[in-house]
Order: sequence, then structure tokens, then C-alpha cells
Amino acid sequence: MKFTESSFKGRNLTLWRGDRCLFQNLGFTLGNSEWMHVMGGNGSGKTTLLRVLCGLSMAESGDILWNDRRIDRSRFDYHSSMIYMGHLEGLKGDMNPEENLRFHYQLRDKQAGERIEMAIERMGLQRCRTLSCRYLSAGQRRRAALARFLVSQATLWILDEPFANLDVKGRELVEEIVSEHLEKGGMAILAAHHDMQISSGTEVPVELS
Amino acid sequence: MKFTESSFKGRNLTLWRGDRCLFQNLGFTLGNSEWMHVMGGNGSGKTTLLRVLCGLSMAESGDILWNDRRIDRSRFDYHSSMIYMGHLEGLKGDMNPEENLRFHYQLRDKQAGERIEMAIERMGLQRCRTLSCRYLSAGQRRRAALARFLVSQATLWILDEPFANLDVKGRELVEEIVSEHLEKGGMAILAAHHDMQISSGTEVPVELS
Amino acid sequence: MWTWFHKLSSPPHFYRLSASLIPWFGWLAAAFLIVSLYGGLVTAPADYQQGDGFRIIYVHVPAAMLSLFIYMFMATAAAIGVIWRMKLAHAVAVACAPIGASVTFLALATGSIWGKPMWGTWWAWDARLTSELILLFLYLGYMGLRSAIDDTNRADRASAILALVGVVNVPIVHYSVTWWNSLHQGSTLLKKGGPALPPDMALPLFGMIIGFMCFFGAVALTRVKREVLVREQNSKWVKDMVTSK
Amino acid sequence: MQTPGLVDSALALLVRDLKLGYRRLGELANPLVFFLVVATLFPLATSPEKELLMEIGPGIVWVAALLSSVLALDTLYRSDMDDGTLEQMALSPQPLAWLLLIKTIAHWLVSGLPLVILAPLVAQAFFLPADAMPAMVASLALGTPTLSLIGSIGAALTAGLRRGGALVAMLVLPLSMPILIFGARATDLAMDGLDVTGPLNLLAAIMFLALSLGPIAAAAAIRVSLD
Amino acid sequence: MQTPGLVDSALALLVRDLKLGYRRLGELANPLVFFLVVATLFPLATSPEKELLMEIGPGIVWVAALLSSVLALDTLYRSDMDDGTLEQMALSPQPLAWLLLIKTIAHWLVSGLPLVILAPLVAQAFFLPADAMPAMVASLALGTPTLSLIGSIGAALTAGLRRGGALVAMLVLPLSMPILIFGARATDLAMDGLDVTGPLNLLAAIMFLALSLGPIAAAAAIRVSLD
Ligand code: HEM
Ligand SMILES: Nc1ncnc2c1ncn2[C@@H]1O[C@H](COP(=O)(O)OP(=O)(O)OP(=O)(O)O)[C@@H](O)[C@H]1O
Ligand SMILES: Nc1ncnc2c1ncn2[C@@H]1O[C@H](COP(=O)(O)OP(=O)(O)OP(=O)(O)O)[C@@H](O)[C@H]1O
Ligand SMILES: [Mg+2]
Ligand SMILES: [Mg+2]
Repeated sequence: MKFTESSFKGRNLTLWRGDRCLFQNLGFTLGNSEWMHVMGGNGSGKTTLLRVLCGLSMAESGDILWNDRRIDRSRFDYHSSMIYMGHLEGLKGDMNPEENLRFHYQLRDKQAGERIEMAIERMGLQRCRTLSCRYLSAGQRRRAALARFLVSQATLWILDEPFANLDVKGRELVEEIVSEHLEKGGMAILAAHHDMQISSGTEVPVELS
Repeated sequence: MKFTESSFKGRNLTLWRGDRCLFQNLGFTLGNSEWMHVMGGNGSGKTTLLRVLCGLSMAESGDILWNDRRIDRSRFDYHSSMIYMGHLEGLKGDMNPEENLRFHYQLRDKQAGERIEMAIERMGLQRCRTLSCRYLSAGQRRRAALARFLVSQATLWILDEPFANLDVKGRELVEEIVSEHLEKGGMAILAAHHDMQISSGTEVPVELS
Repeated sequence: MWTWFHKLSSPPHFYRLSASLIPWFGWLAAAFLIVSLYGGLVTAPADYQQGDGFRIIYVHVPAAMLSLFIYMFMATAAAIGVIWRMKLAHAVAVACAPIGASVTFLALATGSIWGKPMWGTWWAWDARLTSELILLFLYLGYMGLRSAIDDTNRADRASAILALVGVVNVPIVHYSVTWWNSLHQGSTLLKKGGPALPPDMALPLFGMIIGFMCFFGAVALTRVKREVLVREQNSKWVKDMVTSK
Repeated sequence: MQTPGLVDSALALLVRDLKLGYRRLGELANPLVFFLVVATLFPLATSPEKELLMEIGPGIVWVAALLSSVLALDTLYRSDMDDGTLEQMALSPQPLAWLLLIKTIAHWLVSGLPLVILAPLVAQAFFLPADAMPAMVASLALGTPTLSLIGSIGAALTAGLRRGGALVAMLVLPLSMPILIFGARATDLAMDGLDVTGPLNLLAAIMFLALSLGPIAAAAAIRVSLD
Repeated sequence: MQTPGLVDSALALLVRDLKLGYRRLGELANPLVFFLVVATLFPLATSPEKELLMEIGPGIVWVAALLSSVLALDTLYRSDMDDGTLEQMALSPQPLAWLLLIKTIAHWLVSGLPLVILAPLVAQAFFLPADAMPAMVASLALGTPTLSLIGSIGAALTAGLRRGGALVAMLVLPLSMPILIFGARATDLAMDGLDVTGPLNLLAAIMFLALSLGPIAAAAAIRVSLD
């Protein structure tokens, strides 16, 4: 599978939080097989930027364009072609990883069913597939959330510190998955403090301070 | 300041979770200037072990001894000389970092007052000292929780993945702080996936699988 | 029209405009209130049924009408703020709420003071009275919600939604006397075919209503001015203004 | 990739919420238990005289219904907000207002419907005449969904705030007073053998208004809370 | 290092919890408004007749008491549990039962005390005779702390075991029923001009029992919840 040609652009994005300017006149363009590396120290505004790019928060000024249409004007289109993971995993503690995954795709993709099995296996969650998420370890929860990306056929992936709580193998796995996605022509936006070994695609660095 | 001579021992610790044995007959001895490195992949039981060592969870069998007395028999003694940080930071979202820190020590140490100022500064939280913790970034929250250790005069430090969400400088800072603590004769128990550059003290590795 | 709208929505411009408007509203309010109070309390004849007790009408009716007017005004401002993302409109809505709450309280208080001699009770669970009480709760809820959110931006949008939802209550207050048979008397002022009051009673009442409106204008503008200053404390024009003083 | 339709997504969400409600049996029992406590408290607190109980019966049932639906409100969005599933819902291609409507319906099925079903039992205990029962059940069936819908707006507004409790009640109760008035009025009329279509029609009208506007307001509020 | 004494730590925790309850001064009005709103519901739902209101007045005040203690219960330990401050408290050198007792007292100060203070106002609106007022206030002052203490055990059990809700209801209800009965009885007796020392003494006795056993049970429950 190859992703169709798409573009994701930000223009003149400005955001204040309290009396602090997190970013000003930020602009970028992301095309197929490109990934944006959002860098910056703690509290520099990476998470906030990613939430703005998702459409969860609003920038004070500036536009975000998906295929040259403003995302708040074409919510359906945009949200059909993106997937996000933030600091919160979005897992219900009373459901097991498989149920969580299934529910996630019941709102998004009718044909995801077959890929769910494979995703759970690849993320190393076979042993805890029937365990309520509240009993999972921090890293297992992270893996359960990341399994969504394996199932996803969205073009744009937005990941906020995907490495947090993962062990070494887990981190390698994420790099592998992102690389595969870029190879197929997808786009990714990653905020991470670590260096990333992404073997394909082009890096678009964005530094916040 | 030098810490007085103390010892922390575990004997024959065994714990099952569901049908899974997390550790069996685990034993260790920790003396002054020694630190225990708890290693293992995601879901191997590091967090659970640390909570058992704190006295929050109970092991199925085995004893934990602080200065050769069982910790559940000498709760006051043990809890006066240890400090713990888990996956949850223990910060109230409606209070700012300084208030949180102050409250923490109002239950523990009357003379902590003067050191709080210094701790906030060293953790790089000057800019958000008056901001409610709910508005802090993930890394800033982590730093606010870690500031406790700078204020603390407890002998035993127990840290569960102290590096999660921290930027590069933050990670170096933690290593520095732990090293200083060990130099003064303290003990530490750390669970971490990363390699740690602890420049002083002796490492006692514990591998869970 | 749009350029005017845009110009008005710029905080420094609005700040200067309101500074020049406040005295006008203030003096108009003073003039109307003094003249109508004199008319109402001195020259108007005593009511043949209620004697001098009826004169509380000169506070009750303007306060009650204003309580509804302010709510609509506040909700409109909130709607503009949400739809066009105009911060100034939010500032206006915020400034209105406490005034509205006080005026509503005034209407309730004067109403029950009047109710004691008229109906023999301070309070009854009647449609008009209850819906007016709900109006007070709505104002208080609006302020309560704001005070619970520390981020101004978020508080603005959240409280605006509440204000808009609460609009359903306004027609209920106004038409309650028509929709339900109520203790409270029906519409006398805005009736078809002119008010059912003799002119020497009605004229001061209209004067009082206009006076209350102007008073609201003056207080609201003062509060908006303050609100704008607080919100724009980091902006250049405020700093310039403060340093130039 | 084929995006599921509104009905598919609604079913999935409904099943999930009911399943979660069922798994947390305790939370399901809370409004019910509270309803029964409030109802049984009155004969204990006032006096078990038949005339008095008859007179306050419909009112008590309604107040209990209102209070217990407010009580359950806190759990409506809070837990989905805290664990991030709500933000994932907001990022799904499905309209957020639709998803919130479904969540509210699930909430009503768990907290409102049991009241409608249990009401005759309580009414019996208050010596309510059998002829008035249909009117009371009908008024509850028409009124409690509106209470849930109004409550959902309040819950959405306070979802991001830690101290929901009293604040939600403060926001929601004034708006739900009309429902209470008409609901109790319908039962009162029925007890006197009078026509109840008036208040019932009004309740139905309010319900449809709330059905159409409530989810939109709630969605707007949730977007603010997520910001 | 010098560990603070019981009084110091209690003061610190009390101040913290009150501060969190009333972060802004304006929020002090919240329980007030909430209580008034609840009180207005009853006349709306039943009828505004004086005799009727007089008869159900004490019941209403007690329902509001139960409600506000139940309504705020969920926030008692849940939020401290979710953000990890409770586990830090359990790891402090202070006795956990003592800390939980202080938390419960803070909870009562926020949710119970306003009720005791406001009760005369509401009673006035329900035409309660002035002679009955002291008895009613006394019964509330003795009864509401017990409600909070009993509730605290329930809250402790549910804090971690999220499915323990039914258990809580089973534990809390039988224990709080007597309080409600004696509380309302005291007011009723006073309204009839009779001696109220009997029920008041009983309420006081139950309160002391709850004060001494409640925190210990709550601490044990919290330790289980944290495991
Ligand atoms: C607490 C008790 C009362 C409350 C809450 C109350 C509330 C109100 C409200 C909200 C209005 C404005 C309605 C509108 O603009 O559509 C109003 C108007 C009025 N009220 Fe009251 N009222 C109370 C008691 C009384 C009493 C006791 C009287 C005298 C018998 C009275 C006489 C009037 C009159 C004459 C008007 C003007 C009606 C018109 O022309 O529209 N009110 N009241
Ligand atoms: N109301 C506010 N007033 C002032 N500053 C605020 C406010 N809300 C948020 N901030 C600041 O905005 C920043 C938000 O940072 P964000 O969470 O985006 O950081 P981040 O780059 O993701 O950091 P991390 O690496 O720690 O996750 C923080 O520095 C925070 O202190
Ligand atoms: N009730 C249960 N039944 C079966 N297994 C359970 C149960 N409760 C917990 N577990 C398992 O116990 C383990 C607990 O792991 P713990 O949280 O201690 O891991 P960890 O080493 O800290 O991992 P991480 O690096 O991800 O933080 C997990 O593998 C979890 O799946
Ligand atoms: Mg972040
Ligand atoms: Mg762990």
C-alpha cells in the first residue's frame, strides 16, 4: 500500500500561554515521506504545539492546512487521515488492550478487525491481552496505545514522546514502525528528547525554546 | 553531612500477580553508598518490586528489613528515612510546585523550609513556581516531583523511572543528584531502562525477567 | 460596518472610546434618576388602593427589566465572543455578570418587600418569582464557573456556553405571567394600547427605566475598561500608557 | 479504510459505555440506592401519615430523580477525560456532538431508566392512586432524558476541573427546575383526575429541544475543556 | 531532620484541604448556593402551601445533609488517589489513620458545616417554628460529622477498588440510617415542644464511636486500595 499525495502545512502559528509565548510565527510544510522532529527542553511547548496541530487546542493566530484546506473547516477529512498519541494513553482501565483497540477502530475504520490481532502480537502484548488495562505496567500501557498505529491506515501520525516508559526493545520497535510508515509515503510528527534512528524519510527539524 | 550507617535487606521475596510470578526468592543487601539498579523489560515487575520495598504492597512471602527490623513493624522509623517517587508524581494539580513541595515536607521535616527555595532553583522551576501544577508540562511535573529529593535528608531513595519525560539536561541533573547522595553515604534504588552514569557509589544490579 | 466593527474590537480603541463615553452615561443616569425620583416620589399621586406603598415600583420595575436586559446583553456579547473569537466581547460579558446579579437581587428584594403588604407573604413559589430566582442562580453559576477556571481564555469560552444555554430562561421570566396564572401582576407597561397607568405615574417610571439603563451603561463600561486593562497588561499599548503617565 | 457510519459508531459507543457501567456495578447502584434512600427518608423524617405522603409523593419522586441524576453526572465525562479517551473521541471522524449524545443516552439508560422503572414501586409506598401511575411514569420517561441532557452540558463544562461536585449541581439545577415543575404538575393533575396532556406535551417539547441543542452545547464545552 | 508532631501535620493537611476546597474566595459561596437551590426544589415539586412545607421541612434539611455528604464523598480520596498524593501520605511517618481523620474533618468543614450554619435559613423558608431551631441545628451538628466519617470508610474502600461501589452502599447505608432517623426525630420532637435530649445524646454517642473507629477502618481500607 502507498499513501496518496497529501500535504500538511502550518502558517504563522502563534500561541501564548499565560504571559509566555510558546511559539511565534511558526511555519512548516510536510509532504509525503517527511517527518517533523519537534525538539526543545521541558516546558518548551512541544505538547502544546502537537495539540494545536491535532486541532485539540486553538492557536491565537495562524492556519493549519491539510491538503490546503483549513483543518477546522474540514474536520472529517483531516481526522480521518490522522492519528494521535499524547501523554495520556486513552485506554480505559476497565477494558483490556484488545477491547480498547477494537473500540478505537469502531469509530474509525470498519476493516481494521484483521489487523488488530497482528498489532497486539507485534507490540508484545500477547500475555496481557485479556488483562484489564488498569493492571498493566506503564510500558505495557504505552505499547497498547502504540498498537493503534500499527492498525492505522492514516497518513499523518502525531506522536508525543512515544519512547516514554518503553524499554530498549520497545524503542527500537517504534523507530522501526515509524520508518515503515514513512517508507510507504506517510508523514509523521514526533516530539522526543532522545535521538531517533529513523532509517527512511526526510527529517524536518523544528526547535522550540 | 554524612548519613549514619544503615542497612536495607530483602530476604526470599516472592510475588505472584495473577498466574504470573514476578519474582521468586529475591534477596539483596544494600549498605551505605550502594545503589540498586532494578532492570528488566516492560512488565517485568520493577514497579511492583519497588512498591513492595516501600511497604505499599505486600509480598506473598519474605521479609524486608530496615536496620535489621521488619519494615511493617517499624513503620515510623522506616518511613522517616526513605523517600519514594513512582509513576505518579503525587502533585496536586490545583497547587503550584512550591506549595506541593512545602506540603510534602510539612508531614515529614520541620526544617525543610530553607532547602525548598534552593531545590526549586536547581530543578529549573523558577519560571513556573507559581503556576498550578495542572498547567505544567510533563517534564516540569517530573522535575517538581524530583525536587523533593533535593530537599530530603532521607537515607534511602527509591526512584521508579526517574528519567521519564525529562530532557537531556534533566537526565544529567538526576544522575548528578543521585551521585551526590551516594557520596554522602546514602542509598538508592532505581528502576530504569536507560543506562545510568552514576559517578559514585557501588552498583548492585537486580535483573527481573 | 465591518471596519467599524473591527475598529471597535481593538482593545486600545475601545479603551479610549469607553473612557470618553463613561461621563456621558454617568451624567445622563444622574439626571434621569434625580428627575424621575422626584417625579415618582413627590409629584405622582398616591395609589388609591396601596397608598404610598406602590412607590417601590420605581425601583422594582426598572431593576426587574434591567435584570433581563443585562442577561440578554451578556449572552449576546458571549455569542459574539465565541463566534468571532473576539476577546473584547468576552470582556464585556464578564463585566456584565456581577451587575446583572446585583440588579436581579435588587428586583427580588424589592419584589418581596412589596409582596409582604400586597400578597401577605415575602415569597411564594410562583412562576415569575421562581424563574427570576433561577435567573439569579444563572448569574451566580456563570460567575462560579469562571472562578473555577484559572485560564482566562478557557474560562471565557466555557462561561459563554453557559450564558447561551441560560438564555432559554429569559422568555420564561418575561412571559411567565401570561403563560401561567400567577400571583404576580401581568404586563401593565408594555401592553397594547399604551400603559395602563396614569401618565403622572408612568412618566417617572419610564424615566427611572432610562436612568437605570444609563447607570448600567456607565458601570458596565467602567468594569470593561478595568477588565481590558487586566487582560492586556502585557501588551504594548498598556505599557506605553502606564509609562507615559 | 472505510469510516463507520453514525449508527455503527453509536452502537459501538453504546455497547462500550453500558459494558463499563455493568463492570462497575457499584456506580450503577449508586443513583438507584440514592433514589431509594431519598424516597424512604421522607416517611422516616416527616411522618408516615397517609395524607401527607400522598401529597408529597410525586414531588419526592421527582426531587429524588433530579438529585440522583445530578449525582451520577460527575462520572459522565470525568473518567473519559482523565484517561484521554475523550480526546481520542474528539479526534475521530465522527461528529463529537453525536458521540456525546450517545454517551448521554447510555448514561440515561444506566441512571435514568431504572428510576422510571422503579418509580411505581416508590409511588406505591407513598399511596399514590393507581390512576395517577401512568401519568407519573410518562412524565418521568419524558423528563429524565432532558435532565440527563441538561446535566451533560454541565458535566462537559466542568469536565476539566477537579472540583466538579457542587459546581455542576449549581449549573445544572436551575436549568432543570422547569422539568421538575411540569413533571410534578402532571402527576398532581392526574391525582385530581384532570387532563395531563398539557404538561406532558410541554415535557416532550422540552425534551426535543434538549435533544437537538444539548449535544451541540456539550460538544462545544468539551472542546473548551480539552483545550 | 525533625519530624513534625501530630498537631503540626494535622494543621498542614487541614489548611491544604481547605485551600483546595476554596482555592478562590468566591467558591465559598458554592455550597451555600447549592444548598439554597436544593431547598427550592422541594416547594417547586410539591406545593408551596405553608402547612405542608412546615411538615416536610426537617426532612428536607436532612435530605440535603445526606445529599451533600454523599455528593462530595467521591472527591474525598479519589483525587488524592489518582494523582499519587495519597500514596505519598501513606509513606509519611505520620499515622495514616490520623491523616485520614483530618481529611474527613476538612471534608466536613467544606460540606457539612455550611449546612449546619445555613439550616436555620432554610428552616425559616419552610416556616419551621423558632423553638425547634436549636434542636435542629444541634442534631445536624452532631449528625453530619458522623455521616462524613461513615462516608469516609466507604470512600476509602472505593478509592482503589473501583468496583466496590455496591459494597460501599451496603456498608454506609445501614450505618447512616439511624443518624437520619434520630436527627429528624429530634427536630420533630422539638416542634411538638417535647424533650430532645434522648436522640441528641444518642447522636453524640454514635459520633464518638465513629470518631474513634472510622479513621482506623478507613486507613486499613486505603492500604488495601493502594496495594
Ligand atoms: C419577589 C417578588 C417579585 C419578583 C421576583 C418580581 C419580578 C418581576 C420581574 C422579573 C418583572 C419584569 C418582567 C418583565 O420585564 O418582563 C417584574 C415587573 C413588575 N412587577 Fe414584579 N416581582 C415581584 C413582586 C412584585 C410585587 C409584589 C408587585 C406588586 C404587586 C410587582 C409588580 C410589578 C409590576 C407592576 C411590574 C411591571 C410589569 C410590566 O409592566 O411588565 N412585583 N417583576
Ligand atoms: N496558564 C499558563 N500560564 C503560564 N504558563 C503556562 C500556562 N499554561 C501552560 N504554561 C506553560 O506552557 C508550557 C507548556 O508546555 P508543554 O506541555 O507544551 O511542554 P513540552 O515541550 O511538551 O514539555 P515536556 O517535554 O516537559 O513534555 C509549560 O512551560 C507551562 O509552564
Ligand atoms: N491481576 C494480574 N494478573 C496477571 N498479571 C498481572 C496482574 N496485575 C499485574 N500483572 C502483571 O504484572 C506486571 C506488573 O509489572 P510492573 O508494573 O511492576 O512492571 P514494570 O517492570 O514496572 O514495567 P514498566 O517498565 O512497563 O514500568 C505486568 O506485567 C502486569 O501485566
Ligand atoms: Mg510534553
Ligand atoms: Mg514501571
